[in-house]
This record gives sequence, structure tokens and C-alpha cells, in this order.
Amino acid sequence: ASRPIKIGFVSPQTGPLAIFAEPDNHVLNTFRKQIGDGIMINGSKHPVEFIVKDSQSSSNRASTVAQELIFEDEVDLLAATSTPDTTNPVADQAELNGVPCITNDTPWQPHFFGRQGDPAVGFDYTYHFFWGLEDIVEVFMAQWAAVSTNKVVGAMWPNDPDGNGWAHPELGFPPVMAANGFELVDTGRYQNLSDDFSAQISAFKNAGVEIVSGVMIPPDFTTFWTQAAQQGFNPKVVNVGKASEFPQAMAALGDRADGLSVEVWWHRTSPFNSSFTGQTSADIADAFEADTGAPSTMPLGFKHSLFEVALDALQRTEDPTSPESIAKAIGETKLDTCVGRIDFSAGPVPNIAKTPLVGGQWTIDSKGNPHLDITLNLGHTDIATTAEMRPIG
Amino acid sequence: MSLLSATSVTAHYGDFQALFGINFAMAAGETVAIIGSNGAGKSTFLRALTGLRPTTGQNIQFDGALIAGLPADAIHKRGLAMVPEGRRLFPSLTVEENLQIGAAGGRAGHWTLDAVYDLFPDLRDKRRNGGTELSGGQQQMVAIGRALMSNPKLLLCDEISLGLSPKVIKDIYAAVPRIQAAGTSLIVVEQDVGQALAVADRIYCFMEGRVSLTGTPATVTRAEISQAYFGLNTEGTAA
Amino acid sequence: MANRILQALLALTILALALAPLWAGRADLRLLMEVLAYLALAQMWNLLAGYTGLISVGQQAWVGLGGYLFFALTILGGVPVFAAFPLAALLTAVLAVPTGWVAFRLQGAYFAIGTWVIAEVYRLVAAQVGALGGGSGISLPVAVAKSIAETRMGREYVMYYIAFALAVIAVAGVWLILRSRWGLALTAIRDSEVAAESVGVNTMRSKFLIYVITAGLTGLTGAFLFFQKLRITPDAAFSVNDWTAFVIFIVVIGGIGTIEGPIIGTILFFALREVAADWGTWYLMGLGALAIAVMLIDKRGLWGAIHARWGLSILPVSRNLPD
Amino acid sequence: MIWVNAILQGVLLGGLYALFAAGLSLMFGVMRFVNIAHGDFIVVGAYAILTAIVTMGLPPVLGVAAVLVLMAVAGFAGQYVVLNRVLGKDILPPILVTFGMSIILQNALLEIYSADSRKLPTGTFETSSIDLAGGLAVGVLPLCMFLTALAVIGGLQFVFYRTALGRMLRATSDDPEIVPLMGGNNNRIFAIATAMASLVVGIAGIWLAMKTQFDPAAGPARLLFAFEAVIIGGLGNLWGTLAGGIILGVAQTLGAQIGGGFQILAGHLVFLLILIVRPKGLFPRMKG
Amino acid sequence: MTVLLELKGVNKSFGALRVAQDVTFDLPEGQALGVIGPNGAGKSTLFNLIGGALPPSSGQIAFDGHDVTRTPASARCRAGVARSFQIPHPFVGMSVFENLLVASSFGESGHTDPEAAAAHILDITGLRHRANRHAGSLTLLERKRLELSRALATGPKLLLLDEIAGGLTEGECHDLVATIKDVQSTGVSIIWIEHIVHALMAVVDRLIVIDFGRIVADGDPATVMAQPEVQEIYMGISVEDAA
Ligand SMILES: Nc1ncnc2c1ncn2[C@@H]1O[C@H](COP(=O)(O)OP(=O)(O)OP(=O)(O)O)[C@@H](O)[C@H]1O
Ligand SMILES: Nc1ncnc2c1ncn2[C@@H]1O[C@H](COP(=O)(O)OP(=O)(O)OP(=O)(O)O)[C@@H](O)[C@H]1O
Ligand SMILES: [Mg+2]
Ligand SMILES: [Mg+2]
Repeated sequence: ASRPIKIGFVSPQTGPLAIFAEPDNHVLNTFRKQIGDGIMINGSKHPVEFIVKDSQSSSNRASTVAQELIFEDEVDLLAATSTPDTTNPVADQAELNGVPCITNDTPWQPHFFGRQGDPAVGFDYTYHFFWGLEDIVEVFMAQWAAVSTNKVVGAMWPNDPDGNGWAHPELGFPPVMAANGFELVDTGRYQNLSDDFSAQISAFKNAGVEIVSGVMIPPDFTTFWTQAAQQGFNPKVVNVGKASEFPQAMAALGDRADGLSVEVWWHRTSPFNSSFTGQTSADIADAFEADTGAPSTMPLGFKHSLFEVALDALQRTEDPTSPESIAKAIGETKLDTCVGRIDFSAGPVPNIAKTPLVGGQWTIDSKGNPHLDITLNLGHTDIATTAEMRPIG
Repeated sequence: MSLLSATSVTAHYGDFQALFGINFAMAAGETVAIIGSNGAGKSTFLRALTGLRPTTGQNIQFDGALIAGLPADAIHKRGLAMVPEGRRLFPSLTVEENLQIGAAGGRAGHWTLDAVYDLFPDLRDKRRNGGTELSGGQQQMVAIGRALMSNPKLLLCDEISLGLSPKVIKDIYAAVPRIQAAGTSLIVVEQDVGQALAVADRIYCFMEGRVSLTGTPATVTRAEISQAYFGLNTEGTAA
Repeated sequence: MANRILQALLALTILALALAPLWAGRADLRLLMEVLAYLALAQMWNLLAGYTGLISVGQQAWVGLGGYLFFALTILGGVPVFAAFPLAALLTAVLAVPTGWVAFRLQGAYFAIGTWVIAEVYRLVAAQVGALGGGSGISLPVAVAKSIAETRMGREYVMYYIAFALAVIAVAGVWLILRSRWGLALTAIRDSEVAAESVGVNTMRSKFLIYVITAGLTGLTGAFLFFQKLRITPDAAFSVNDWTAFVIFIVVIGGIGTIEGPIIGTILFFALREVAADWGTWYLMGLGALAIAVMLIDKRGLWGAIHARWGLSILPVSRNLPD
Repeated sequence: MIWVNAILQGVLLGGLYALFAAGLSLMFGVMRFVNIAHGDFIVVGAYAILTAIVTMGLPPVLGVAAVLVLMAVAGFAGQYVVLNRVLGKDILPPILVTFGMSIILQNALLEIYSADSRKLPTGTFETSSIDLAGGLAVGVLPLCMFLTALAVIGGLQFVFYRTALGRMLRATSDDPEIVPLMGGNNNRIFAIATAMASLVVGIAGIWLAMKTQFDPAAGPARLLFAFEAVIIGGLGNLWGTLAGGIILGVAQTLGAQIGGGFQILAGHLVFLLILIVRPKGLFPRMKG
Repeated sequence: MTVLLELKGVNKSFGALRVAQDVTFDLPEGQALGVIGPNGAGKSTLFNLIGGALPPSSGQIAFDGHDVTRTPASARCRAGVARSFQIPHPFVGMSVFENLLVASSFGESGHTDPEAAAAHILDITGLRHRANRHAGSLTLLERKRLELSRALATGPKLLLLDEIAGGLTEGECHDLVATIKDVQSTGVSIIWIEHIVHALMAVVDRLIVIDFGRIVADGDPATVMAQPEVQEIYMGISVEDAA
């Protein structure tokens, strides 16, 4: 066979965000199996080699491993997922050193603007697909509206790329909330991995907060939610990004997780199929659960779609030895993946494609197992709702 | 029989040699004085005996056993206690605690808190004071009492008159007979030759790390001492 | 004689490094950049701890400040890259003055941890500066990076020579200082502070000056390091392990209080890393163990021992009386 | 009311910091020696209890006992075998050796437990709370934690000022050179001191495990808090250390009122402030 | 004749211990003053106070017409006060020559040619043959001589010597005395703490006896030495048994 294609993949396999990387091995194996001895690129067969690196949930580390992949392994294509701390530095190195790069699982504003992107210009080598702040705002707002409350919202936004993005005075939650008559109680950006949230909690209690919303890393939400109980603080609606996206985290909270709501970006009931393996979303979920015994999570679909896009682009590449040619192929992507249609020409800004986002809520069954229902589909009529939104408790 | 015998003791500070083969012997019940000018090596010799200053391959017998090379705390437990130069009380301990520390080695005997308070009545009402809140003389008494609390067979006193007024010195030395009476032998290091001659059965005079003179107070003349002390004749200069 | 040979060897190495772009591949160049940057950091810490006895565990404060100031100057201030480097270094040194004023209230081991606390303060403050991305950190606009050279290889070369210059400045700088009248004073302070005072050396001022100077050069190195990383975040910029722990190990293993020590240490550090890189955490544990071993066996470190044994010195700073 | 609550929570948090600091204070007090790996040892304690109870499924009482014994023995051995050999006038060796230990511990933990952050689940114990007047509520766990701090420091005070061991420890801290003349063995005394300190570190680790999430890199931050508590309280003064911990905790919770980002920062700033106005700390007992 | 050094009511205590009590005296320019007293009397402490290594608890110290009570040691050295340490503090990492070089470069407003000055001093004190040896490798006696040389190399107006004759042989002692006399003859004032009395007597024009940090006798050496109470304090040999 001719020259092997090297794909470098960076994700937070350890550290506070490790849970996002849980599906990595399963997905990579699925693709390795499917690829077999290679893929056809412009008439000749090329073996494909995946080189996986751990960002340890740290942007410094992510930047270092990206450089290793570029300079030592000399990969043809970079891929990275899960939060700006990993996707941004990898994309930065790729852009500067002229290596094509595909990323997802980071809201597009923190990714694009966090990298000083210019909507008029865009980037030459780096492409990203995910939903955006406008979507999360819409979903959360709908969830708040679905339950009768005093419309007082306590915000838990950390001082990290997501937190700063969500809290952004123009692009983030605050303006839209004001426009829709929600009162915001914001105690400011807290540091991640904080020992103590009593300040936020008492502020919320004082302002009579009935809705808590934010984007917290799993360990912090556990601390927060535990101390909320200690302080006797019981809001009606709680939807926090990241932390409550994962059944494991919910299971750890036990009954206290019942009724927590969250945004849903991929689900076993999603109506989309894999372009590469032909699996339905349900198939993908089942295969994963059969393989690992762990419940399927949202990142599963996105890891899968990431490599769908990568391989599709490679197969359309004219000259696999030329980064420019690969980048061009990626830019021309129009592909129906297991997370929806990816089309970088249709994005809000260059190099960005958007995927659908809906609302969901957790129920803890009698055996203490968490189940995620789709409660709001907000116009994405192709995605069916499976339950009604309800207040906590 | 001999309580302590040391043969050709040498000691170094880095590459500087402070002691050049000291030979020393004393019998139980004796009180021996070591005199000599600054830097003669008196303290170094005592430190060598107590094990504070490691001394190489020479032979120190105490109470019929070889103690050379043993760690200081082990030597102490065999009944060899020292009143260090400059008193060295523990400032953060009260007088009484300073005394109690002395008994940590756990040797029983005549010397108890009460026995020490009887020896130095001043200390009894100062028992709760911090060691440093005392006068120099009282501090010296505590230092001596602290050493006695371990009921030593042999007590080494390094310049207990250091920086004290003649009156106070007399008071302190007044205690010596009672210490001897309790069956403790003593080595007294002194620059105060008068005192040394007064209390000692025998004297050793050190000069530049060597023994320059030995004898009994009765036999040695002051001229000899001056000679051995400074390597010069004092009347000569004074006149 | 042996000294002559070693000096020749050093000269050759420097020459080889000066010509590295001719013989080294992209990956090697990257490695060399890191080596040279660490050499600079090591020389600075050695000058500080080895000569003035100020054992700082907070050097990451200067690396981070240098990096952040560089980003601020280029992104917010629009200052051209090559002006931004010296400026960042200068401003870091300026900030070291009030910092030192506080830190010098602590002595010995307390000074060490105190400097660490101060570095933490800088980290947390950096996380509050929204204009520089707060806790998210910020990327250097690709345009800025490209401004030093259009082609990718060109950029590699320019960056390499910046690193090369850094290391040369650090080593030569320390050497010149130590050969100067003032270096005499520093060595005296190292050996006995009270005696140095008694012969007219103003120990306090010397220490403070060294503290500020090393801060400045460490800041310069920081500016380079993050220029090369393209992205700066508070955690990365003020990392105690990356910018202080490793540096201390390098110096101590190589030999503290000598110029050669940090050089030997740096070479050893990266040589070890190249062979043991894939052992990951085990490599770091080994490093820690090695540092401990040095302290237990011979705290003068590798070069210190060699020097004591054979009297070798590649960069002599001693002044002999001709007779 | 918010402020009252903040102070209340801060005081309780201060209990944890005092626990962190007690061991450090003790080791400095006796050996004039600062352990840079102190925070990492606390984290080791946390992982130890996690392993004992979650992984090995020991009953809590047994697990706690096991961890404390383990820590004490390790402390004694470590001091006897390694640290005693580097104590001395030169401050670099102890700093460096403990720095090395810190790196070794962090990476060993990383190797064994991965970088994921963990917590010791304690069921309702951590969620239950006592309601006070005016909507104030005190978590049962933080309260017990604070009481533990009081007990530990009270206990150490007792040992130091009421027992023969304590007397010997204070004597050694005054003038180790002549302690052998009292029949004391410095190496053993130092090792005992470290064993006591490690015991306290173990206790601190166990509470850390129950109170918050921790990961292999959590040590240094704990060291800094401990260090600040010690300096604020004044060197070698255990009750001062408790006060220092409380001041630090309150500073942090009040700082959090200004804004989430100021929580930790406020603590550090208060420390630096006190350093500037009272370099010897608020209640100094010993000359640094 | 002008006064070089002036102490007025200087006190110093370490906790309970008072090591300088109301010390008051003047030192005229060019004088050689001897200081004796029993161990722990406070002699070295007196030097620490004059040299600036320790701040006095109370009282004033003036040097060369300026109050230096709160001046740091380094500044006092540059003003012309040099001292030797009773327990030598050589710069062990440097050669003997460099030890002096530090002094000649930083001491008393610096020499124009430090190298030459250092070399010259080495000749005077007879350490030349050791010039390029590591100070760490010197014997105690050599170290004491280095103390003297280094003090001289600062080019002092006032030289403080703390027990530099201890352990010397008669011959060495003789040379030392000669050296110090030469130094004095160049107009340098000297204060010398010494237990080797005959050496002291051969040099000083005046003698002070200190006991418990107090000046108990001050005046012409022979007369002071002859005073019975001095003999008592100093050698503890009371007048009776002297007779
Ligand atoms: N720690 C030390 N380091 C180097 N040399 C020392 C040390 N201690 C003592 N010496 C030297 O060893 C020699 C003997 O000292 P030592 O203290 O035994 O004398 P001494 O007879 O006790 O004098 P003094 O009457 O002043 O106590 C002296 O020359 C002294 O300078
Ligand atoms: N830094 C210090 N802290 C506490 N006490 C001290 C200090 N320095 C000296 N002393 C004490 O002050 C007293 C005087 O000491 P000093 O060295 O001045 O005596 P000296 O006259 O020089 O004695 P020597 O003839 O042995 O040198 C002694 O009791 C000594 O123990
Ligand atoms: Mg002595
Ligand atoms: Mg003296």
C-alpha cells in the first residue's frame, strides 16, 4: 500500500474533564475496524494510522502534544474534542504550522472568538462544528419557561473559556435573559475546583433564586450541589452544562439528581445515522454499551461524527501529501453524520458548522439508575420528545 | 579503682586539630580541675568525653566500660553528665521543667527536684519562671541542678564561674562539697585558677591542646601555673 | 590542560548551536529551543539561589508575567514583536521591585514558600484580566506570529535564534557578572554574609539587585516560551512544576553555585527526558529521586563534585595572583 | 445576613485550614524545618482513606485507624531514614529533598489513581445540616471538621505543655545540640515529632477527602494555605495557627462575596497584608 | 589630638543577659588600645557594637565625627572601621588573594588598584605563599592571619582585632607584634582583644579591662595590670595567694 495517512487526535483523557474522553477507545476501534487495511484516496489505497494524545484537561499540555504531533509524528490531519482548553490550543498550533485540523464539542463562539478569529477572514486550516451560545440560551430559557417560577436565575459561571463565554455581556446569556424578563443573580466568575460555594449559595438564597443555571465541571457541581443541600437551598429548575451531561455524574448524586435538566446535543434516539458505518444513533449507543458496559453519553456521537468528517474529507482529497489540498476538502464538506448535517459553507462564520441542540431532563429510577429524556425539541421537529419538563422534587 | 581513664585523646574541627593526645585519669570520688587559657582545648576535651564531639579510634574507659564512640545519649545514661559552657538553659522551659529534662535519662538516686531545691534554695520560689528570667548565678545553679538530676557518677562542669561576680562564684562553689558528699565525682574546668585550686584534689593544665602541667594544689606553685597557663611569666610583664 | 580541552569543547558546542538550522531538523530545532530556554532559566535561578542564597520557589511568577506582558504588549498595545520582548523583560523587572519588598520580609525556607504564594497571587490576578481572556487565557493572533517571518521554516529559524540569544545572554551575563568586582561581592556573600558585610559589601542591596535582574531575564525567557506556545493561560503561565521545580532540579543536580552546573544539569535533564520520555510520570519521579539523592550523597552536585575533585573549571571566574 | 453567613462558613472552613497547618507548624516548631511536600502528604492521606473505604471496603472506623497508623509510621520512617540526614544550617537540602518528595508523590498518585478528581462519598452526613436563627444553616460535616481541628490542636497543646515527651520536644526545639546531654536522642525525637505531624496530616487528609474534591495535583494549594495559616498565626504558636486558619477561611469566604474570582485571591492578599504590617505574624511565640 | 571613636553610655543585652553596660570611652586617632577581661565579659560583643554587626540596646556610637549608631556594618567599614572575627569567617569558596580582593575593592571607599593593595597586604602579613590557595584549606592559625590581612585590606582608619594571637608560638607571636606595630605606625588606630597578655603589652598604649560588660579599669597598661582587682578578675588569683 502507499504512504499511510496519520491522524493525530487530542482529547482530555485524564484530569477534571476525563469523562468526556470515555468513548475515545471504542470509537477509534470502530473506525479502525471499518477502515481495515486502508481508504481509497484519489485512486490509491492508503492505510490510516491514529496517533492519540492526552491533553490532561490542560491547555498548556494540549499545546505541547499538538506540537509533538506536528513536529515529531508529522501527522497529516489533527483532530481534537471537548472544551476550549483542548480544542483551541490544538487548532492554534495547526493553523500556525499549516496542518489541517477538525475539532468539535466546544460551543463555536468560545472556539472561534477565543482564538481571536475574524469573521471576515476565518482560518486557513482549522474547522470546527458544534452548537453555539445562541442555541444553549434558547434551550435553557425554554426549560425555565416550561416550569412556573419567580423567574429569578442564579448563575454558576466559572472563570474558564465556557464560563466567560456564557457570561459574555453581548454574546452570552445576560442580554437574552433581560429581554425575556428573567432576573439574573451573578456572583462573578469563580475559580474551577473551588473548595467552597457557600458565598454563591447564600447569595442565591437571599435573592430567592428558583432557577440555577451554569456550566460547571463535574467535580465543582458535586461540591456545589452538596453544599446547597447543607445550606438548605432547593431551586425548582437546575440546568448546568458539562456536569449534568453525564449519567455517571448523575448516578453519583443519587436521588439529588432527579429532575436536573440539561441541554442535549446527541442522544441514542437522535434520528441521524453514521455516514461511515451506516449505524443508526441507537446502533452506535448499543455497540458502545455492549463494548464497555458503561451508559452511552453525548460525546460518543460527536467523537464518531468527528472521524466521519475527517475520513470523508480525506477520501475527497486530491493530493493527500498536501495540507492545503486536505484543508480544501474539509472546507467543502457537505455530510450527513450521526449528529446531523455538517456544512462549513453554511455556518454563522467561516470554518464553523452548526449542529442541532434540544433540551432534556434526568429521572432517577427506583434502582437509582439515571435516564435522560428529551423534553423540548424547539423546532427541530425531526427530534422527538420523550417526556414532559417538570420541576425538581 | 579508676573511674575514668582516657589515653591519647585527639579531636579536630575540620582540618584544625584542637587536641593532641590527651592522657587523663581519675579515681572515683576525686575532684579534678582542668585549667588553661582560651582555646586551650578544655571544652573540646569535655565534649570528647561526653560524646558530643566525635573522637576517632582512641580509648576512653568510664566506670569499667569502653565509652569511646558511643552516642552522647548512651554515654549520659551510663552516669556521665555535663554542665555545658555558657549554661545553655532551655529558654522556653520553666526552671522546674529544665530540671525535669535532666532526669529524662531515667537514672534514680539521691538527686530529685527537692534535693536540688535544697541545694539551691533560690530556685524553689523561681521554679515557675522561665530559665532566662533568672540572674546569671541562678541560671548557673539551674544548669548544675539539671545535670545532677540524672544522678551522675561523674559530673563535668565547664567554666561554671564564667561571667559571674566573685560573690556569686563563691555561692555556687559552696554547693560543690555537698555534691561530692552525695558520692559524685567531678571534673571542673576553670579559668579562675584560685577557684580551681580551692576545690580540686588534682589539677590538669592545658595549653594549645596538650597537657602542660599536672599536680595537686599543694605541690604546684603559682609560677609553674603562669608558665603552663600562658607560656610566660606574669610578674615579668606586670613589673 | 583538561580545562583547555573542555573550553575547546564548549566553543565547538556553541559554534554547532549557532549553525543548528543547517544541520537540525524541525523537531530537533524545537527541542533545542526548549533546551536553550531552560538553560537560561537555570542560570537565572542559580545566580539567585547559588550566590545570594535566596531560594525562590516562585520563579514561575516571572515566567508568567513575562509571557502575559508580552501578549498584552503585542495584542492590546500593538507593539511589534521584537520591541515587545525587551519591554516585557523590563516591566517584569520593574514589578519585581515591590514584590521583593514584600518577599524579603521572609527568610530562608519561608522566603521560598512566600515567593510561591506571590506567584499564585499573580496567577489569580492574571485570571481576572478580562482583556487577556481571564481564566480562559488568550491566543496570539496568527498574524502576530507570522509577523516575524512569512514562511513556516523562516519562523522556526527566527525563534531558534531568539532562544539561542537568550541562552548566550544568560550564560555570558552570569559569567561577566561573576568576573566583575560585583561578582566578587556575590561570591563573598555566598560564603559568609556577616564577613562580607564586615569588609564593606552592602549585602542587602546586592541581593535585591540580583533578585530584580534575574526576574527580568526570567521574564524575557517567559515571553519567548509563550510566544512559541502561541497561547497563554494563567495555569500554564504560572506553573510551578514547569518553570521552577524542573529548573531547581537541573541546577541542583548539575551543581549549584557554579556556572557550569546549570549547563551540565540542563544537558542531563534533556538527555534523560529523551530516553525516558515515554515513561511519563515515572521519569518525573526518577528526577525527583535523583535530586534527593544528590542532596544525600553530595549536595555540591555533579559539577561541584568534579570541580572539588579535579579542580576543573570551564568558565573560570577566579582571579589568581601572578607570582 | 449574607455577611454573617459568609463569616460563619469561613470560620468552619478555617477549621480545615488549621488542620492543614497544624502538622506544618509542629514540624517547624521542633525542627525549624519546612516541609514543601506537606500538602502532598495531606492528599496522600485523602487517597489512602479513599482506597481503604471505597476500594477495599473497610468499615470506616477501621479505615481511619489504618490510615492514621500508616501515616504515622511513614512519617517516622521518612524522618529517620531521609530527613534527619539533611537537617542542618544549610536550608537548601531540606527544601530540595521535600520538593523532590512532592514531585514524586504527585506523579506516583497520578500513576496509581489517574488525574481524575475524587471525593469520599459520605451519604447524608455531607448533605445534612443544622438550621440556625435567621435562615442560617451550618453543615454537619463542616461543623464536625471544625470541632476536630479544635480537638487536634488542643491535643497537641496538651502533649507539648503537659507531658515529658512535650518537654523534650520543646527542649530540642530550643537547643538540639545539648539535648544528648540530657539523655535525649535527636534523631529519635525528630522522628517522633514527624510521626505526630504525619498523624495530624492524616486527619487533615481524611477531612479533605470528605469535604472537597481532590486530585493528585491538589497538594501544593493545601501547602500554601497551611503555610499562610502558620505565618499569620505566628511561628510556633499552635492556637495562633488555628486563628490563622480561621482568618484565612473568613478572608476567602468574604472575598467570594466580592466575586467568585476573589475567593482564593483574598486569602493570599490578607496573608501578604499581614506579612507587611506584622512580619512576625499576629501571635508570634518563637523567633523565626 | 582628635577623637576617632566615641562610645557614650552604650548598653546591650541578650534577653536577661547584659553584655554591655553603660560602656563609655573615647579613642584618640592613632592610639593602640588593648582590651582584656574574662570569658563572656562582653569583649567580642563590644566589637560587634563598634563594627555594626549588632545594634546597641541604647547609647550612641560616633566614628570620625559622625554618629554611626544605626549605620549598617558595610557602611561603617567603608567609613574606615575594619574588624577580625574571633572565630574566623573566611570566604571558603575563594582563594586567599580573592578574600583580600573583596576587602580592598569594597572596603574603605575602595582602593584605586585593589589587586596591588591585596598583594601588598599579603606581603606584610606573610600569607603571600598561600595567595592562590583555597581559604577553606587553611589551618586555624592561617585563618586567623587571613582575618587580620582581610581587615587590613579594607584600608581602615580603625582596626579591631579579636584574639588573633591565641595558639601562636613565641616566635610567631613576635612577628605578629611587629606587624601590628608597623600598621599602627602608618597612623591606623587599633583596638586589640587579647588573652596573650605579654603580646598585648608589647603593643598597646592603653589598656581597658571589661567585666560583665562593664569597664572596670582604663589607663596605662602597666598600671592597670598591676591593680590587684584586675589580677583578681582576670586570672582569678586573689592578691593574698599572689603574695
Ligand atoms: N566549633 C569550632 N569550630 C572551629 N574551631 C573551634 C570550634 N570550637 C573551638 N574551636 C577551636 O578549638 C580550640 C579549643 O577550643 P575550646 O573551646 O576547647 O577551648 P577552651 O579551652 O574551652 O577555651 P575557653 O576557655 O575559651 O572555653 C580553640 O582554638 C578554638 O578556637
Ligand atoms: N548572639 C548572642 N545571643 C545571645 N547571647 C550572646 C550572643 N553573643 C554573645 N552572647 C553572650 O554574651 C556574653 C558575652 O559574649 P562575648 O563573646 O562578648 O564574650 P567575650 O568577652 O568575647 O568572651 P571570650 O573571651 O570567650 O571571647 C557571653 O555570655 C555570650 O554567651
Ligand atoms: Mg571552653
Ligand atoms: Mg570574644
